[in-house]
Amino acid sequence: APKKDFKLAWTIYVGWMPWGYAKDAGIVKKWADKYGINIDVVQVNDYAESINQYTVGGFDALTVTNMDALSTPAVGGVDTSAVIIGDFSNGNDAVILKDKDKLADIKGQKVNLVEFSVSHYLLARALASISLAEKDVKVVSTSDADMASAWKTPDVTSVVTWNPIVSEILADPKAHKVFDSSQIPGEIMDLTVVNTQTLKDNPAFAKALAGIWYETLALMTADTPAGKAAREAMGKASGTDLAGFEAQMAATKLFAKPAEAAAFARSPEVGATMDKVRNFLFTHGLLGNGAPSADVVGIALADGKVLGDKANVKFRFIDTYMSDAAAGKL
Amino acid sequence: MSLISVRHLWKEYDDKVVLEDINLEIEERAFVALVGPSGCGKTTFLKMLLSEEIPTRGIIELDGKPIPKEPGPDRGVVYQRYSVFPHLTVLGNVLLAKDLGARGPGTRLLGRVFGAARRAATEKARELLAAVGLAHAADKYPSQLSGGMQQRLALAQALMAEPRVLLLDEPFGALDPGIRADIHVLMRKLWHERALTAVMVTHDLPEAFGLATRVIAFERRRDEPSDGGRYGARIAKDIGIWPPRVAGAPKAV
Amino acid sequence: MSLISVRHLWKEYDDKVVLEDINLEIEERAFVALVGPSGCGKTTFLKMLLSEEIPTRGIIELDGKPIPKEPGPDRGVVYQRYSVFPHLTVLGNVLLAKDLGARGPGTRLLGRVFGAARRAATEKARELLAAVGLAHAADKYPSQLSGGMQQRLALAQALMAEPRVLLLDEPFGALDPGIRADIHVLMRKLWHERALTAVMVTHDLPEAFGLATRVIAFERRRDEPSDGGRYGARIAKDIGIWPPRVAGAPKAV
Amino acid sequence: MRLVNRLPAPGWARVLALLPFVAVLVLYLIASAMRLADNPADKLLPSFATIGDAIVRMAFTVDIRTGTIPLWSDTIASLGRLFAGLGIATLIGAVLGIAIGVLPYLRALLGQFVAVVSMVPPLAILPILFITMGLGEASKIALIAIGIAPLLIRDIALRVTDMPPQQFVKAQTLGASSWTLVLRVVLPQILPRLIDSVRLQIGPAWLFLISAEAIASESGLGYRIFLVRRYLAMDVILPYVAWITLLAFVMEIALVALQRRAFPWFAAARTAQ
Amino acid sequence: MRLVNRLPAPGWARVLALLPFVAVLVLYLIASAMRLADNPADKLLPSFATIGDAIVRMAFTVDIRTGTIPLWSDTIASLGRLFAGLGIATLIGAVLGIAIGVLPYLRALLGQFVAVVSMVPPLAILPILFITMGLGEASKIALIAIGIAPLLIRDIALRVTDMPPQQFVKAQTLGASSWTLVLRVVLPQILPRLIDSVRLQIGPAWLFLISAEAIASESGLGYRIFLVRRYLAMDVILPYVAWITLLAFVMEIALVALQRRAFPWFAAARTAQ
Ligand SMILES: Nc1ncnc2c1ncn2[C@@H]1O[C@H](COP(=O)(O)OP(=O)(O)OP(=O)(O)O)[C@@H](O)[C@H]1O
Ligand SMILES: Nc1ncnc2c1ncn2[C@@H]1O[C@H](COP(=O)(O)OP(=O)(O)OP(=O)(O)O)[C@@H](O)[C@H]1O
Ligand SMILES: [Mg+2]
Ligand SMILES: [Mg+2]
Repeated sequence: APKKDFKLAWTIYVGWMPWGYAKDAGIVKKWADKYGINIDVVQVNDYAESINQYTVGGFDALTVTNMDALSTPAVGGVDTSAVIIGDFSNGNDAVILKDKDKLADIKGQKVNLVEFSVSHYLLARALASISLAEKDVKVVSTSDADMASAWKTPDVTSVVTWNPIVSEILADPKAHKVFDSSQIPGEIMDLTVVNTQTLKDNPAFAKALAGIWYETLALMTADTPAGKAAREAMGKASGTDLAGFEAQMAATKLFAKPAEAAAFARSPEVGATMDKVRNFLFTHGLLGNGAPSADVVGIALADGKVLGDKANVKFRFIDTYMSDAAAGKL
Repeated sequence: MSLISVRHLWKEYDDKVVLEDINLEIEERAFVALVGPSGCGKTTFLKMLLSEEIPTRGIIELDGKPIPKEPGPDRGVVYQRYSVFPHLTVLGNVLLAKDLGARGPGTRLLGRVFGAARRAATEKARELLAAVGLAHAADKYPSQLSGGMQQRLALAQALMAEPRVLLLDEPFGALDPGIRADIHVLMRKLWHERALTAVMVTHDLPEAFGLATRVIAFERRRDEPSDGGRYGARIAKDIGIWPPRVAGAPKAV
Repeated sequence: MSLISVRHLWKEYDDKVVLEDINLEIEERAFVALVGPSGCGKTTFLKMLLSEEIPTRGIIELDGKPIPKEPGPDRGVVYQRYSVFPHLTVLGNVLLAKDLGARGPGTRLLGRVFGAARRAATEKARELLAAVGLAHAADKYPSQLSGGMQQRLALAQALMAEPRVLLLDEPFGALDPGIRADIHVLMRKLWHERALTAVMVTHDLPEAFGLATRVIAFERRRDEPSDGGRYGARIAKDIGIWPPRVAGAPKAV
Repeated sequence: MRLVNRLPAPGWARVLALLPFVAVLVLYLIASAMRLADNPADKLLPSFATIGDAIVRMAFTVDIRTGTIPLWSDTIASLGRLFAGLGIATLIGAVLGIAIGVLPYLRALLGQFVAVVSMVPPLAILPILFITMGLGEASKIALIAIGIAPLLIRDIALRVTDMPPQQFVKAQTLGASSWTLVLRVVLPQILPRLIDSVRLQIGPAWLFLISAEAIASESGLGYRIFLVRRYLAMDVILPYVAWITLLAFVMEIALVALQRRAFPWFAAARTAQ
Repeated sequence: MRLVNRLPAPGWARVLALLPFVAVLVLYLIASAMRLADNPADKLLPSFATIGDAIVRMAFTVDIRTGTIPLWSDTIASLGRLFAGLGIATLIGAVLGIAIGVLPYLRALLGQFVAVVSMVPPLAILPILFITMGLGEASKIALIAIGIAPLLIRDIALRVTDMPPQQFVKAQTLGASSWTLVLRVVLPQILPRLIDSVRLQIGPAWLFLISAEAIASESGLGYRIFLVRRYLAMDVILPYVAWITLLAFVMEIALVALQRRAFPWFAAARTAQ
């Protein structure tokens, strides 16, 4: 149903920091006023909790990766549309070994990572690249908040994690990055998604989101004192400083221009990636109890094609609002 | 007509008979001392007079009517311990009888009398404290009093509620002999001065004979372990003190 | 030479004088009763004899030597409460004196005698229990005993350690009069039969005169609130019982 | 009759005791049915059928990847850690608590320190724990022990100093040394009280266990709950929570029974005081 | 002399009490120096200078982004939640605990239920809580209240039923109704005991607060610790932990003082029993 008040949940991660900055800088209010709505931008510390809250209806929009959007809201019957593809990880996620510098050395090791997260997916892709399988290593579930201290313990010899923890760990001379997301470009996407029903009833909400996003991105990528100040504020808010934040940005392929993002959304790579992702989820039992195949949940792509069950589409890539932003129609 | 009449009273716990066919008439202004060996059911009997326990069979009447089903201000009690409230001062303990017993709507909601009623109650409480010799200790807490002073306080508190019957369960059992003698004098004085009917359980025969108008002894007819509790206690003796003590005629003080 | 001699003993707490210049000689096999008003320092005096408290000034000698700095098996004690251990059976409580007091290396490590020593100790303990009339209750816990039985047990336990001096602090203060009379008989018998020197605090004058060979009264010379504790108690009376009671000559039993 | 004097009949009392449990179930069923009508794939309040499926999957089906039944292997892993942690804490609590309670010098030395340490939030110092103990079982057990031991020490020390001083003097007049005094008089009287104290710490122990398992683990009840929380599998979380509650409740009952059996004198002695 | 009889002199006792604190500091300094010699950029055990810098940054420097001093705004946010949660739990504990203790019908109805509920690990039901209460202040306060209230209810109910039954009868013979009995006899005697119970729950309350702030918050002591944990910023974490410990310790001392002031009769009545 049409409504006036909307809530977006975001978590601290380099690709999503613009939301917090946009709120503080008044950009959110500016665009919300323009469309005559209210947007509450809420920071949630715990990423998994933010997804759960969105899934049960506590939020209308969410920052999430492509994989988690499929595994939780979509599988949970909440039809979800990716209105903004903010970036893809281009080195931000990495497999790190201690005292070893070849990926092949990972065989037989215990690997600490957040189980069933994009790190897990990255590990699967890394292993596949050297023709190993998951059974060749032993996965130990470890909370992201404690990964940095876990690394310092002698019995942890390999981890898969994301930034800023990656740079934290790589500061240790014993740490060697042996695989990272730049080797699977475009597969780990950082999205801003909206509940499809809400979107249908209130397209203005998505327009406002796109407006906010691209104004903020233009600001933060600009090589101006204002841009630097924005980056510094975001760095501080995520617990680091300007240099740390810029290092993280360097490992992220930000789509600063809406046209770029829209083009990426329409590209066939998205379909290929989502096929890998859904098969990964299916083999780990994350597509629902007793799912007969990876086809149970349908994924609609921006070009209209559907992966899986056409009658049960719960996850949609759309380029509408990114294209609108590119065309200046917001 | 007697004030309390007990007819064919039995009390059993599970299949253990404690009291067996007790019959008893207690006149107004009597002072009955209840004696008997430990465990014979004296406390149990008092509890039934207090409506703390329910008789298994038989009838207890107060003033010709069946006694109420629960304790009330018509019957006061003094125990050997735990009779006074540790969180209230001496004066507060005595005032409590008015705070709880008065019948105004505000009082029933807040459990406290106010204004003129409070001043009147305080005056009466101070009189009572003077009567039991605690005037100087009005602002102390019970834990600051000796055992004898605590029992005097319990007496004053019970009397403040002006009960028709005062029940006492070994009220002076924990006191030292010297203090006990003092409090006996007080007890006699109070009984003479106030419209009181008293039933007192005691282990101490001199105390019983020294205070009461009538001494009643409970005893189990047969009390061998092989009985397995099939026989309860009955009234074994019922002795009127001679020469009779008469309430309000304080010859004996 | 006397067994205990107390010379110019003072005890002060902060600036409050409790005992003032106490001088006392106690012969072997004496039975001293200590009486006096509440708070005059009787317990404090006993605590010093027990080395639980240290005198502020003055000397206490046992057998001509200064008393040890801490309690030991040479001096036994029975309190009004808390004398027996709730976690041990009656027999266990009495045996404990041997378990703790025996001197073998294993015993000192485990606090328990074994084998033949244990059998001998058990036999002696049962004799003592029989002497205090608790033979039938050997396997009960103290909480299952009445107050009088607990005090008998405390006596048996203290005697098991064969102390030279037995100190008693109102040991029968909490008992009912009837039970008290029984235990007085027992006390007299034990004192006659065993090599005991006893010092007993009591509130009860008949008890003091009924049991002791000598009654000592403490009293504060001046005891007005305005003194502010500047004066302590002294020995006000020291009465030998006449005709003298002699230990081991049980005429009076 | 006054409300305070009204007693329910024994049979009726049993019915009353069941009522709130039934009420919770009914409330759940209604709320669940409402959400499922809205969205049949709703994950928050799954139907009993879905929960039943999850129970069969977790408690009665061998997981092909690990070759074990998840619920049982989780339970064994968690209980092992819990008992180890509680056991170590109990041992430390008894030994140090008694020592502090009995020895004035040790009390002066450690009394204040333990009081302050017992206020340190253990979860906040986890990183230090990891570095010193590693990420394995040791650190999980240590978290439980560190979280609980200071409270047990304080509690036991307090209970020792609460013992009647007469008992200490009495034991010495029977010939006790400091050691035999502790062994024969203090320890046996403290043990049943120790059970009470440990009982109160069962809840916190589970809390620390779950937190530790959430941080780094390969098995355990807390591990599973936090793992499946990532995709909101309430059909697994709810039975796991119920199971933990049941386990904790059984532990509590077992400790009460142990206390009554092993220390028959205790209940009477406590009320006698 | 036996060890149990040896008392330290008062002055010496104060020195002894300081010793363990000094020992911890010295140990830290040594360990820190060793690690820093190995790797000057080590973050686990920062030097005192580094910690001092962090303290200046967090406690005495206004953050330009938010315009507040982080330590103070965190402390105010956390204490607000803590007091609200503890306050609600105390209220519920007192009201329900007394009601269950006093009314036999309510005891039959809720006694068992509260016992079971008090065993539910609150952290495991966090997701449900966040979903019903949202992510705002309410859910953090609720977690504290839910974690603590069942224990308080049980404790208070137990203490009410432990009151001598004579007092209940006595009050009725003075004319008390059920209501005035509670108001004038039960409540005033339970309040000082309630303070004791609440005191024991300060530790758990901080635990719940920190856990809740770690999951959903934008300020608070737990939030900050969680935020900087990813960077292993022990120079911030350690002062924060010390600060939390100090706050908890002060709360404990304040409650003890409150009990002594407000209920002068209580200490004597407790030992008199
Ligand atoms: N609630 C109860 N359930 C079962 N038996 C009880 C109960 N209350 C009392 N009894 C038993 O009833 C008998 C009488 O007890 P009561 O307390 O009335 O004796 P008493 O004469 O007051 O003894 P004492 O002089 O020791 O106070 C005792 O044998 C006691 O064990
Ligand atoms: N540890 C202490 N510190 C300060 N004053 C004390 C201490 N112990 C006892 N007193 C005081 O010493 C005085 C004597 O106390 P004590 O217990 O020896 O008296 P008592 O004669 O045994 O009295 P009662 O007959 O009541 O047992 C009392 O005024 C008491 O307040
Ligand atoms: Mg009785
Ligand atoms: Mg004394």
